[in-house]
Amino acid sequence: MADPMKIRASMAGDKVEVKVLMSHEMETGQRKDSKGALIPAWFIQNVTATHNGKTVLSAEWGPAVAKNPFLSFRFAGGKPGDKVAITWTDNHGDKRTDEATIA
Amino acid sequence: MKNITIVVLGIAGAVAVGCASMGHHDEAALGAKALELMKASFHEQGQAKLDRLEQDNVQKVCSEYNGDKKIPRDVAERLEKAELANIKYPADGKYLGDWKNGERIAQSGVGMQFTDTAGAATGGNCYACHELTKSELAFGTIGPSLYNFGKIRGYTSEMQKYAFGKVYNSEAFSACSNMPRFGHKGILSEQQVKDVVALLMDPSSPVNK
Amino acid sequence: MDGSRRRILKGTGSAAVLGLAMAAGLFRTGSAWAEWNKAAFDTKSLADAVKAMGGGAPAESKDIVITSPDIAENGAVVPFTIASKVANTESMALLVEKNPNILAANFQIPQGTEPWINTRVKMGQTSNVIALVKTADGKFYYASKEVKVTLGGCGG
Amino acid sequence: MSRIHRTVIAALLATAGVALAQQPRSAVEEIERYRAALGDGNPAELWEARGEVIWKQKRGPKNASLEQCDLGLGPGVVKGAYTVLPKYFKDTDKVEDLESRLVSCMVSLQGFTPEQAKKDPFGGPGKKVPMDALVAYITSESRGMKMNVQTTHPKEVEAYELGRKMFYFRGGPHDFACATCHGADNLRIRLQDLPNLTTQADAQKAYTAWPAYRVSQGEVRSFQWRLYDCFRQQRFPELIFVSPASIALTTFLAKNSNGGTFNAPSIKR
Repeated sequence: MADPMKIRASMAGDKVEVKVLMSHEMETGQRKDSKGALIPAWFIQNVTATHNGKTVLSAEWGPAVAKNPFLSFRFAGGKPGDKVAITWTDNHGDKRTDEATIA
Repeated sequence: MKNITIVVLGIAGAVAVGCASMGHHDEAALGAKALELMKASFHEQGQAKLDRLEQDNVQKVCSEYNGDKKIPRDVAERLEKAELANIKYPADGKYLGDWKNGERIAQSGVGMQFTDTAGAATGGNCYACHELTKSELAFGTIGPSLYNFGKIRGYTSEMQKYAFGKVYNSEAFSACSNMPRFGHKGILSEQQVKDVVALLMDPSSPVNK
Repeated sequence: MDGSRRRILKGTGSAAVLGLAMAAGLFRTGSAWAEWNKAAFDTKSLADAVKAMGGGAPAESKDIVITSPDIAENGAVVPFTIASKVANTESMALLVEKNPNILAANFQIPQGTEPWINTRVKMGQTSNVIALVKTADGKFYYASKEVKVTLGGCGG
Repeated sequence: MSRIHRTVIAALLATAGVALAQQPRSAVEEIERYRAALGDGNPAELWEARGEVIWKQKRGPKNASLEQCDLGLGPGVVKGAYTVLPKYFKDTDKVEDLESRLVSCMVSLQGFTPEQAKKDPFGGPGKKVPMDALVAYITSESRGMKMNVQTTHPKEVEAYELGRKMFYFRGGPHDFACATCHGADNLRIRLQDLPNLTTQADAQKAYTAWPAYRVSQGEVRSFQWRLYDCFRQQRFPELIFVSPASIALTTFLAKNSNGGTFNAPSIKR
């Protein structure tokens, strides 16, 4: 199973700023191993962020997103103590959801 | 309790004066111990065998003179003379190869690491330490700028020979130089050294533009 | 990050959690979850990418700002912030012109979320980078900047 | 690989053209901006989190956690421990750095054999190892604290002095020593600045920035790895993980950084 994300959610003025680090190889499918064989693509394709159940961001990613991806965004309507949940799905169908409380 | 404190202070005091109080004998003993420790702490991998820890004369002498401890003039002269004697100048008397090859050798840092393929073409990695041409801005500063090397010094055969010797065995001209002995240690072939000399000395080389 | 503020949902692949996520309205529509525009991610040019996203010719806009260093020390990780002041921005994409496939990422920006994204992408070489904005009425706008890629270090 | 990179640098700097030629430091300034932009959101945090879990996890034949491991400030004290390492430990009668101390604790507390504990020193693509994560977690608990390595025990004195000798030891086909690149001020290889590890200011700056997340490798690299890869580039044979020489050299470098504020895991190219 994939490692947990690191999610930081805090108030930035009247908005909530979310910063997420995800643990993922983000293998492009273009690299070769030491024996010259192509390493198959393995990357996060979809990311969804929700605040109190409402989607505040959704993304489609290609393999060009950097390894161990970082993502930051801001949304309105949140307050300290609210929950922000992030879910990613990769091209193998693996999923991971983690949650943070807005500070 | 008091006694213990004094003992500890005694040791700390010895450390504080450390280098200064240590005579040649202490440094030599320490060096021998360090070598023993290193031999137990590395293992051979690929082309890098443990004999790479066996120091030759230059390596031994130059490991001792470091920091503020400058090499005495007589020691330096003896070392330079011995190294000069082992330079093999080209039998055909020609020092200039192809500067374009020389540029490739100057750019490449490949070779001799345990992750490199043994016997594959090696580079000189000149740009890692020297400025050479104006088109390459990613140059290091461990060595002096060699831009306009031939233009400044003159395109004479004596200067060609000097450049060949310097690349072949830098220690023959400047004891304990940081520069590898590319020819003497077999890092570059005679032809490759000639190519690098051409990069420095050929009037059409970008080094001299 | 303060560990106590973070709660980790274990066993996220399980049906129970999936059900929970669905109940929480994580899925906008039945299959929206798995939506991934393969056609767009296969394209090699801005024009083709926009076409695959269902748009016409994009217009250059000064209301889109790309913030990044002009030189990246390593192409494996290049940080970008993209921001849009284009009215009714609905989605924002990041494209790297000289990558094998041009589209790197596309973000849907719902009402209430700032059209502002900070993320990191790979760049195979020095290239133009494009931020592409789609508005609610289906129009496309873009801005671009060049980022140079180096790799320092000892060499060899 | 590196030849391609060289070409890339050459090509881009050539295309960067006249502006760069007139102001060569502007490239360096842009690279500073690049590093600053990566500072917020260091993937090393993922290793730190994983390391904390592994530290508390019951593992090995004795099914025990590492929580009672004495890292130098007493059993179980993680906060600030990295600032006093390497250090002499009575139970092993050795000077140990963080990595070798973790090996000792895996053996004594968890019942692993030394071979098992040392088996996977460094991670790689698709290969996560406990050691990297533990190192990331423990070092992160010294962030913001001052380096304070002591050489009071005779074995600490000896390790420091042997490390100093090794630092100046020239060998291999290229005659390189650590000091070749790290023994004078304001040097660089290509565009990469080289710290002068014989001066306090540079030693502090360099030592307190390891371990680091290397973006070129997508991995957190420990100080043991830093030495391992330096010796590879020195054209030496392969440095053995937590070998006595590696610990002696670390003692020399760590003590030279005393007084510097520890600020790692960091993020580097």
